[in-house]
Amino acid sequence: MTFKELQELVKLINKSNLTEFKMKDGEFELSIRTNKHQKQKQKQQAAPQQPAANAPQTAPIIQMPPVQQPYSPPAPQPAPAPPPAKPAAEAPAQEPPKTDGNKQEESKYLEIRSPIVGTFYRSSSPEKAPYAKVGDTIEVGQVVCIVEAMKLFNEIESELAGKVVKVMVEDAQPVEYDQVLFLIDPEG
Amino acid sequence: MTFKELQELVKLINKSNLTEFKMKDGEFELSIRTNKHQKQKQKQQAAPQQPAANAPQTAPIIQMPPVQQPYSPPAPQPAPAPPPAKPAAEAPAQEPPKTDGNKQEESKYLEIRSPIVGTFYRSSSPEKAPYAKVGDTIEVGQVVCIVEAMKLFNEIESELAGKVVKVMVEDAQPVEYDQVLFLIDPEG
Amino acid sequence: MFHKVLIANRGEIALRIIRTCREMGIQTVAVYSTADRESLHVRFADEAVCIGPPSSTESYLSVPRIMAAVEITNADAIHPGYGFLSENADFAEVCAEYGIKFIGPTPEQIRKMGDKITAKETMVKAGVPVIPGSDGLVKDLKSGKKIAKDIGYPIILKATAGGGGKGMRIVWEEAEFEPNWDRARQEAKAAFGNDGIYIEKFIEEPRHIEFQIAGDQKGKVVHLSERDCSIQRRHQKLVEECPSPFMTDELREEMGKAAVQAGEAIKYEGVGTVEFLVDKYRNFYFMEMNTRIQVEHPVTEEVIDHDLIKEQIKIAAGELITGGNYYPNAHAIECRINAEDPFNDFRPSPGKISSFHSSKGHGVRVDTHVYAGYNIPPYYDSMVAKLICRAPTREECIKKMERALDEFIIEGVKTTVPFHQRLMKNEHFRAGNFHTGFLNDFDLTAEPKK
Amino acid sequence: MFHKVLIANRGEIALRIIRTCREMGIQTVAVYSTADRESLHVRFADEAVCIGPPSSTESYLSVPRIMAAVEITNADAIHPGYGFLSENADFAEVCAEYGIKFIGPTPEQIRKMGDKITAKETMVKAGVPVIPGSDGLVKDLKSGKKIAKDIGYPIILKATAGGGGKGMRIVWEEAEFEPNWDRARQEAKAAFGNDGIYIEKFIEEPRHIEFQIAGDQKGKVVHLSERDCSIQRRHQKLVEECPSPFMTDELREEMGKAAVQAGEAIKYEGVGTVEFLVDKYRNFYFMEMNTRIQVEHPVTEEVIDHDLIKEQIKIAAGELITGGNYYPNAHAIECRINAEDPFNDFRPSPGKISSFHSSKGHGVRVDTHVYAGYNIPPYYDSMVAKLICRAPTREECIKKMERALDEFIIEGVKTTVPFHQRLMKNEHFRAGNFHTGFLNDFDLTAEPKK
Repeated sequence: MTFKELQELVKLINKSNLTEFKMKDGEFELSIRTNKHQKQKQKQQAAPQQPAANAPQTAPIIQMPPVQQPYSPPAPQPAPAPPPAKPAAEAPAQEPPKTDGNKQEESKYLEIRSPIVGTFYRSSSPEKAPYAKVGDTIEVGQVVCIVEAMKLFNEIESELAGKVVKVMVEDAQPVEYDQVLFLIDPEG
Repeated sequence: MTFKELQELVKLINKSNLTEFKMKDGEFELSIRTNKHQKQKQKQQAAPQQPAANAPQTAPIIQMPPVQQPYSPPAPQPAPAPPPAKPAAEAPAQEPPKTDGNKQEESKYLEIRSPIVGTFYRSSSPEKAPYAKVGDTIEVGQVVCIVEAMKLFNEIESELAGKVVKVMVEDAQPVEYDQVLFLIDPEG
Repeated sequence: MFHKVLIANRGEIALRIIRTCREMGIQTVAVYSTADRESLHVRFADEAVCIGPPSSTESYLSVPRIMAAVEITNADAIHPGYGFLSENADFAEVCAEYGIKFIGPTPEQIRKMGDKITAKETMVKAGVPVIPGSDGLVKDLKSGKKIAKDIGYPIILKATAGGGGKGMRIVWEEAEFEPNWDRARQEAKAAFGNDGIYIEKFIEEPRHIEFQIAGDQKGKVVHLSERDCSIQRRHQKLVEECPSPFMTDELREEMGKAAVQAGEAIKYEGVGTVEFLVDKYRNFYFMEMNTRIQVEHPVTEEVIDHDLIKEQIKIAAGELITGGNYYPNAHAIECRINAEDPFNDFRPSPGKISSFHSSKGHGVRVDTHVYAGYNIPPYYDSMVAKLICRAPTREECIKKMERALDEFIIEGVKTTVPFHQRLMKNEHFRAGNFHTGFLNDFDLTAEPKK
Repeated sequence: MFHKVLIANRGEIALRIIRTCREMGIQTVAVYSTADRESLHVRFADEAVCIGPPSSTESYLSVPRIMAAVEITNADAIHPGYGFLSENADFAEVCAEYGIKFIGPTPEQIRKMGDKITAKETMVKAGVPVIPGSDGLVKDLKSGKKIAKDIGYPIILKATAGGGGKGMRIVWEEAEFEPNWDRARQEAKAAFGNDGIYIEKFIEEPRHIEFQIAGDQKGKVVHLSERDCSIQRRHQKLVEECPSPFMTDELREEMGKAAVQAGEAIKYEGVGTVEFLVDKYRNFYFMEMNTRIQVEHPVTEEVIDHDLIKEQIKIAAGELITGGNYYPNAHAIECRINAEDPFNDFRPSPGKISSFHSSKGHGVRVDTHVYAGYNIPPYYDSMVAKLICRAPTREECIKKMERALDEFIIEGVKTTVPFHQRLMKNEHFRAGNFHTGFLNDFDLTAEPKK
């Protein structure tokens, strides 16, 4: 396995809902464990739900699915082993309707969003402590994470002050533009 | 197993509801554990199949105009001198939405409708008096008009009794199936 | 050329005809039942006349009602489409009486091909191969054996009163004739109270391959090559393509010649289709002739680059055919998208289409009368769209069809889209290795192979 | 072949590319700005990454953002579409540095054709005719007269600082040279404070006729015939067709040869377009080369029956061109449907599409990313669909286009559909009698002639 492959594998697993993944190359061993808590899975998919989806009714020719945001694992590919009853093109439409539940709960919080596309890192290196963790109070201009793109490690500074309520993205996960990274309680 | 195969396997398992998957290549070992909560699984599969149910507002691809009924003179033809901003195909769409005003006013009246397609005649010949005119009281079975089709003069008998309130079609004009010919006041 | 054409049909074919008429500068009249008020053919025609209630017999099949619509609109020709009155000789006759051009063959031609026995006799005379068989019922065992020997094994014994496979027995060699003969008669007697039996050649691995022909009013007939319609379910075509993956240049020449002979034999006027069964040895036999435009005509249009409806109208208006035969210059496949549930025995699924998006792009054509918000009425056939793809090669065409099927979105009703998606992935289909019995073995519910 | 292609574009071309990739079994990544969340290219791609806010400079034109999307999705190639970064040599260079295949020519080739002066020099060397003119600014009256005489009248005097027609004067014969020269200089001085003047041959009744070419990585170049794009409004193409109604077989040979020479001169890799001006005497002159796929490429696809995006991807993957030149075997016309109000100076009309129905049927293709309910954002270009018709002859193709335009329904925004409807009825257009100045005289508000 090349490094790039390994990298991709790691990203893939990271993006996934697997709780465990083991592998052995000599005589090949593999052991995968998935997340049992279905609820969490749904939540994770639902959270990213965009305000756009609130835009009440565009009754489109196509029922537009809430667009995949933040970046989520590719829909089932047609090329390798396509589940024919659910082609990639239709896949989004078949996702269960996402609720705005989380959104409402969290609506009193402010969001720090990613200003660029790249890979999200909570700390400057694996040994270091995260820039910001739940419970921390942050100030305007404080670095809260790094988003790496094209080998540049961009320090993301908070434009708001408050207490970190939630970290919305896992470490080393890819993020899109405008994706919510942190929830901040301005009164915290 | 190639990398691609492995990648696919990971995706597959991730999408699935397996809680555990083990494998060994040397002498091939395999162990799979499935999700115990069958209910959840069903739910997840079922929901996507009927997105329509959740979507109350499906606006049609084409906003269907009220269909031209009763039979009306042909829309502007494209052939002879087509008003290009209003081609025949779009013409109906641009008609003002027909209000049900008349309908409401006349709703206490009953309708005699044409049972066939043809040409409507109020009398058996031009010199003769009309079978039925406004103010006449008609009985069930009474001939109220003629609809001519294929040289056959079909006498149309009323299936209701009452006073003629309105004649809806001009003499010698074509009528469609189901087109309203007379309005009848059953209490008249 | 005609001034105004009334289309005595509904659905996609009515819309299809309207399109061509508009391109030819001919005015159009749509007729419709009360169930079809919101159909696109009503909207896109220059005029539309409601002719009756939903029941076909009181609307699209009612000659007086349709003729009355012709009268009040002053149409000078009628296009019957397919189905409904399209092969009704009496209707064609009424049209002639009223001085209205029926766009199609003469009543006599319709009758000649409408009756299977007459059609077969005509073909034999014209030198077109037909399925060999006994001349009517077989007298007894001995004459049966002789007939079977003359025809050549395998043969099939069929009950004259039969149907649904009952009383049908395939005999592979002479030694098996007697026991099968006895059992076929017993079965027929038991099932139908009639033990009359006739014999036919048994066609091994039959393919349904038909030839599109066109003939003008002076008796010139040409063919426009074949369509392979072997993908059928209970004799309903589901997929058609051209060229046939089973075709060879030689076979096309032979079959095309036979198809032209069939047309010439009755001085056929209009566009029509000569249907053949082709066995695994590439012997071909006349089955029947359809004296009208067919559902699957776009397959031919896409590979020869001509509009068949236009040709049909031109022929009806008296134009003569100047060219020769036409040969495919691309590959085209048509998938019929029906409102049926392929996972429930193709049960019809009428109802309201909640969302609709038709596939688009290079080499993709969708013929349909539906749209989002349209209500598929339960009164007529379940076809909601024809998805036609065209590409330089069959392989590319299949890939394009896969893409187009993935892109085709129709919600609110079940459709045969998933069936076609699986079919396109089937290795036998991809290899062009199929015959009319193919779907009997094709397990739809299984995961498709890669 | 590539494993995964990222499409660095939006709208119909992104969707167009996704379709071909799917047919080729290549995975796709769409990138999008927050204004395009609901665009179909986002929906139909296998993966989609939001890369920035609506502003193009921070999204579709941002190299770092697009490269970051490549990184997180592991795409191995980028298709730039047209516009945006498609002719950006620096972007192509960054792709190369990152080991990502840029589907298009090399940075060097882009640069060579991107700079007009270098391009013209290269063409002169390659023996491709260019518009004759002075070598830079004209010194004085005397040398101006000499240059004009050498080039041959009519000539045009242009202010080096000019634009918008100011300081431009056409001179038809030598006797008129001096007064025009004086006035041109005065005007230029007054308007731009710079009286530098250069001379060019004046092209009478110029037609914009371009040749599609394709070159492989070994330097083999072929042409795929022409497209006539003379129907323009302020240098914006509105209608394109193939064959050009002005074309002759001889001229096609000559121009095709020149186009291939142009490509060979820079060993052009990929698909590209060599644009020429053709005067009323059928002299042709190189204008510029577009080193990318063009908006109007479907016109060529329809007449040569090949998928140009597929060819483009195959070439980028290193496949070699085996065939020769391609010639049209049908007639195709494309109308660009823009969200603009043709009755109000083509003012853009962004907003929500309330209802949408695309034309369908034999020989009709619609490439579009919009649908009912789609909101046309005001940030990008106004093209909402390309309507392409194909028929055996130009006359039939125009009639088909008329029908297809009548059938095209888009409500909620103004579009150029009525413009095209009138154009199709214009007798000069129908006669093929038009040049790039045609729309200056074409009165849209007048009732069209029959």
